[in-house]
Amino acid sequence: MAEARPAPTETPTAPTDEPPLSDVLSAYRMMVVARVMDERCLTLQRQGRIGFYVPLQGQEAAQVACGWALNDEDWIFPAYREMGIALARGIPLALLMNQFFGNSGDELKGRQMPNHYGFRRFRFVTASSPVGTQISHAVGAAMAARMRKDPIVTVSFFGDGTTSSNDFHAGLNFAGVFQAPTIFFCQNNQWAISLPREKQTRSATLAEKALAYGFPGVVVDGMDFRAVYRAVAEARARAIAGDGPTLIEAQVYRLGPHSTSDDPRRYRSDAELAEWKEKDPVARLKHELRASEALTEENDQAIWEAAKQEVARAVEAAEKLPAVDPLTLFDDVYATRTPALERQREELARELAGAAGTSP
Amino acid sequence: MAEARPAPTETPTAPTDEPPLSDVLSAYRMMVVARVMDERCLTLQRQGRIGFYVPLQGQEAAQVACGWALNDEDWIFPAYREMGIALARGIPLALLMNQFFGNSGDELKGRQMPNHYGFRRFRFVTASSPVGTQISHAVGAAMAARMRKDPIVTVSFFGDGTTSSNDFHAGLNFAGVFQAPTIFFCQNNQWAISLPREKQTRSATLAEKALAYGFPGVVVDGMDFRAVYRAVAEARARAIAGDGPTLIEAQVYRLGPHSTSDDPRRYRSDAELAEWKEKDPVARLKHELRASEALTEENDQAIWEAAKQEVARAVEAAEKLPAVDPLTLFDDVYATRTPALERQREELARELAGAAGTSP
Amino acid sequence: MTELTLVQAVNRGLQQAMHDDGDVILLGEDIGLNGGVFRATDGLQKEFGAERVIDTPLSETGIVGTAIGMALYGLKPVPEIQFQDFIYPAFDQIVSELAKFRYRSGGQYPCHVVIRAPYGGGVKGGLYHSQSAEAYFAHTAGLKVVIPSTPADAKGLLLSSIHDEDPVLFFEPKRIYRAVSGEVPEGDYRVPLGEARIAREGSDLSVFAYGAMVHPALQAAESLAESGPSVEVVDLRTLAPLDEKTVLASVEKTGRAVIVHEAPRFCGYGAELGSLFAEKALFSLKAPVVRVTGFDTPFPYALEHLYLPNAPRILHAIRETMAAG
Amino acid sequence: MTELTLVQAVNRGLQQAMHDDGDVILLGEDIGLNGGVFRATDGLQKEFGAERVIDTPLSETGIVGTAIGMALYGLKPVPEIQFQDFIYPAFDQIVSELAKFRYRSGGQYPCHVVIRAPYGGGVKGGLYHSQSAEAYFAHTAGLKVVIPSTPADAKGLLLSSIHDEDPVLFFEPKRIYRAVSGEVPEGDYRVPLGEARIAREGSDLSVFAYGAMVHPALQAAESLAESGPSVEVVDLRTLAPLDEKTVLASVEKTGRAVIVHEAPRFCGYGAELGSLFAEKALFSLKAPVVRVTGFDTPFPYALEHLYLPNAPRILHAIRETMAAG
Ligand SMILES: Cc1ncc(C[n+]2csc(CCOP(=O)(O)OP(=O)(O)O)c2C)c(N)n1
Ligand SMILES: Cc1ncc(C[n+]2csc(CCOP(=O)(O)OP(=O)(O)O)c2C)c(N)n1
Ligand SMILES: [Mg+2]
Ligand SMILES: [Mg+2]
Repeated sequence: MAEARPAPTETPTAPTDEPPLSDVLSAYRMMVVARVMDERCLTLQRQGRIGFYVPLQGQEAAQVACGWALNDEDWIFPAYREMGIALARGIPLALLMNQFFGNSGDELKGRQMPNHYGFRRFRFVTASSPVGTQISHAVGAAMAARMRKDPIVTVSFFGDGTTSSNDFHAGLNFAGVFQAPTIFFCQNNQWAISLPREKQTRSATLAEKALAYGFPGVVVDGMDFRAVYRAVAEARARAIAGDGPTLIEAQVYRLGPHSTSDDPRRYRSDAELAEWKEKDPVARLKHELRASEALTEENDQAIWEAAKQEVARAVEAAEKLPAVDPLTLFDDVYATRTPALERQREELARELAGAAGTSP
Repeated sequence: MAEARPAPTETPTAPTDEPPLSDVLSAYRMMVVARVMDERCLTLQRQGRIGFYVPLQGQEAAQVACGWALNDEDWIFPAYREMGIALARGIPLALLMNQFFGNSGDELKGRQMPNHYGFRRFRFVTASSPVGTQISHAVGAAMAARMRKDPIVTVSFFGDGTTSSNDFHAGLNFAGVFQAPTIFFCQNNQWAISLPREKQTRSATLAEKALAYGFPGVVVDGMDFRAVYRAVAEARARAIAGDGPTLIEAQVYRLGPHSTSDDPRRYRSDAELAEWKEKDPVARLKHELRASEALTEENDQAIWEAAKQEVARAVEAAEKLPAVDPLTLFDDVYATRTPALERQREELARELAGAAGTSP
Repeated sequence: MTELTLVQAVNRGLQQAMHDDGDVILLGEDIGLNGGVFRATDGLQKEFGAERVIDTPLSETGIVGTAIGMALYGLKPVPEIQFQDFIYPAFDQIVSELAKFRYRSGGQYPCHVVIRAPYGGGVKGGLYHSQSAEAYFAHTAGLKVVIPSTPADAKGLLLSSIHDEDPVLFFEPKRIYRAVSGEVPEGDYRVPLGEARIAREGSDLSVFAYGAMVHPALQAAESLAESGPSVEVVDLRTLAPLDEKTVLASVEKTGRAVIVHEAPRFCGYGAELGSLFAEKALFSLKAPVVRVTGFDTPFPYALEHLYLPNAPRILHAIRETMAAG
Repeated sequence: MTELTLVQAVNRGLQQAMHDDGDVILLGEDIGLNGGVFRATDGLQKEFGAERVIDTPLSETGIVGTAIGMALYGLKPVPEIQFQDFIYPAFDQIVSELAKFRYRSGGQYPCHVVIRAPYGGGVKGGLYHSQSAEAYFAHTAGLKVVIPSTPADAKGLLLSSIHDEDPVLFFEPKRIYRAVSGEVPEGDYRVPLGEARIAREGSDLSVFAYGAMVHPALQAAESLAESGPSVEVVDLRTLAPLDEKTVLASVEKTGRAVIVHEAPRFCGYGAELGSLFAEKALFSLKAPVVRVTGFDTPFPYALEHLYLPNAPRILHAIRETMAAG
């Protein structure tokens, strides 16, 4: 009879990589774009120009660093709060903005709420809303990639709350058993809507949940760009070497509301928010770059200005695009429309042509 | 950044209780009854007299000891392989046998396959087949009991394979968060049908999965009656004291087939079986009782003889009972039959009375 | 009587039940301090404490599983699923356990849980905040399925559900949570389960609807009040067990049926009604039955307004049906 | 041609697909060394290796979730669910993810997974080894649902499913896994999806059935061959998308319909057929539609023989329908 206890936290092994300084500067630029996008989209939603929005403020460093440490061929399985990753993959702002507007330029054909995008050519899988489901997808894709001998990893993104989901359990267990080349990137932003981290689960850290599945779990300061980069690079190297999966818990904070439908003042204190605002990852990286003299105050202002203009252009372009074609409603349910869908489509076409139609 | 690792297994704290010797002798008697029942039921199934059977050989000590360490007011949430617990709760053989036959004496009204029984007055909840679902029920019942200030615990029973289920994850997580007075009693019998334990999950032990939920997990030799008794008594004391749940992994072995539908020779070796047969928990307890002179060879023979007679009587009685009343088919879907069920019932009644009926 | 919105009526129903019966407890995601994402449980944790209004971890499996355990022990849990679209992780617990506990135990273990969930479209929620999943549950023997369309019914049916002995899936039309308001009786007001409501009497054609769809059905019927045929609107209220008597009486009277729901048509709840008419009212039918429903696609986002049935479509179906015989 | 049982035909279908296409992989509980609890995958791990015939941990969520991931990457996974009754832990993955991936991504991510599961009663399996859950999936836009009734169709429909582009739920009538055998073509034999089969021609009445129920339907029809009405038996084979054309043509020809399935009646698959007739063939109907189905209860154990539709009940329904008009 033996009682298992978590081991005391350990200092990590030496980093496998350090990002070059020029890279860090580009990453900083990207974090600024994410921040500007975020502010702008919150405004667009308030103005009723887009229907909904999920901000990522506080999580920019974690996401961009993670994206930075990955290879373009790696597959991303995001949740709905992953604009930092999207930008790090090189997904153009225009594509994101069109998705937010659900217009005719939206590659998802206006099928989903804002933030639930995905772009196959960027190996960025289309997100859904039910939390956690992407986790086991990433495991399956990793197993498939290994079967095909593709030297890539898959990465799933999810929050602290999502560690309670069925797919967290199933996905991590399968990954352990099959030693899938995958990384579980958990952004612990301390809240799942109104539920604080400590009421989500009683484990001391989320990372230690990996023990239950027989592979390493690491905690990393998610406000620290370089620390996240190292953790991801190391996990990626392990996976590629055939040494299996890693769970990374990036400790961050959701500085904004859960979404534009949420009012965080109902459940958390201003003091807590203020405390975490001190750790703003964008400000922190700026400070580091300034300290190392890689960035001047003028450069920084130029970076912000450029970001604002880029975002403004994307909004303007998106607003000019026409609405999505109504008859696309019936596409992509199946590879080809069934006879019933053809009929329903004709019915709608008739209705739109003037005559009111019965549905199906 | 810190990597969490399982702590080395520890020697347990001192036992809170030791069962008195007379108790151990009664427990031994019960284990013999379970063994005899098991053999007899396997035969009944081969002869086509009952439809199906799930044997428990190899798990008798773990179950009876667990039952022994509990209070009669505690609630049991069994899986389908728990006859040892059923006997330890004082459930009469006749009730079990009637359930196996699905006859008019079956308190479940012939609704379920053999082994999926339950008896409210024994606080032994009716089992289902989908694995794991009982785990979160036990957690909810424990929370309810605490609300009512009833000084009891609930215990869920499940196998090694079931640690992969959704409800294992949800149930243990809720129990940790709400500090539910419950015990998770996992009988690791090394196999989930044809899947060996090491392919079920990559964690070193199943017990250490408790860490992921912030409460203790203990490994115990499930072939050792006294060790199991101590582990359960300790877990029960913790729960009653308000110190929350415990996961107990009792390491046992499934000496028989998974069920009467299974042929274990397809997936495991005779050598492995032979090795574990050496550790037969019934033989082991007999040996201990003989060594301590609590049992003589004649007493032992009398115990086996009595068990055989008791089982034979139960079979005989069950076979004499008439079949279950066909019209009970429509009861207990709801508290009262709906109009549609009334109609369907009348239809069946007419059909049984001679005229063929259409169903619904 | 007080004038309340539908979501307020739900809130008052819960409050009443908790006040009258200490065994009633609520559990779910964000229902405590936050009062639920739609505020259906607003103020209840403050009033009844965190032991009876429980914020749970993010697991519908766990929410329903623990609720079942509580019910087995004798409490009356009323779990909330934040959106009906997120009920699927609990599907096994609902279909395998909740629905079958009483039956499989030979009546020893009733299992009375009332699962509340907002359902349906009209809030620009896209695929995962708009679904109408009632047919899955209506097809599951052992469950009752209830959907109110007015504030008074929301309170009255909810209280009846909580005081029922069987498991109830109580689906709330989120689209009209605030868009519809009306007089709601005070106190322990109950509307019996299993009884449809004639929302509007008529003699030429019957429209069958439930939840949010009752309102466009009424609109369509009203728009014909002067000139057109006389349209009856039947609000089903309890989908399972169905009030066959009221439904059949209506179609036998009018001889024409239009069925409305938001869910996709194929194998949707409307199929049961149409089939019932073909079985038990065939010779009363003067015209083919018509279903006005969501399309056989997942629920869209940008084109939601084209997906959902509305008064013009119902009107069109009424006219077609009148013309057909 | 070889004489095979239905389960052997499934096995040969899988073998053929794996042989012809290296992207086809199997995963599930006990499917490897053990060959599946019904031996549907017998010998396949030996032939194709443990990387392509994968024994998984006990989690249907994980089985379907990882299969979806594999499909997104480009493989053609064919997961097995040991009994259809255990598909519910995967319900969220099936309904929220598998069914909607192509749609929600605007066509970027097709997600082609074929989920195999034995379904139905007749094996004394009680509540949890006997269910017929087809209606849940048929109601879910984005999924195809296929159920064979003969060994040749089992192989031919399975191969078509595996080479289709959409997700398919392939349900196998376990009751006739061994009870039915027949000639099965060798090689890459395919039976197209979406086409019902006239299992027996007739002119007075149409019986609609699928899976194991096709056989008692045929028996009932045959028993009337000499004296009684001429009965057509339509084997649906693909439940979704339904072959409306064949089904409507049959009922328009005969004017009478009896629908048979094992699942409970209420909101079962038969409801869609009955409703379809009330909508699109009303004026052809000479008699009320009758459904011969399981009762509206959970599936029983000791009384299973009374629960399941059988030839005498179908015969009775045929006679009643003939008498009614
Ligand atoms: C299965 C499911 N249940 C409930 C929800 C509603 N919901 C959306 S986000 C969320 C909280 C998620 O928290 P976390 O995983 O920490 O991610 P975060 O939003 O903090 O990034 C909840 C409960 C959902 N999307 N899916
Ligand atoms: C959800 C679900 N999936 C599959 C099955 C089929 N099945 C029955 S028992 C079993 C193995 C269970 O193994 P374990 O938990 O170790 O318990 P044991 O049978 O060894 O006591 C499986 C896969 C099931 N009952 N439920
Ligand atoms: Mg969070
Ligand atoms: Mg086991």
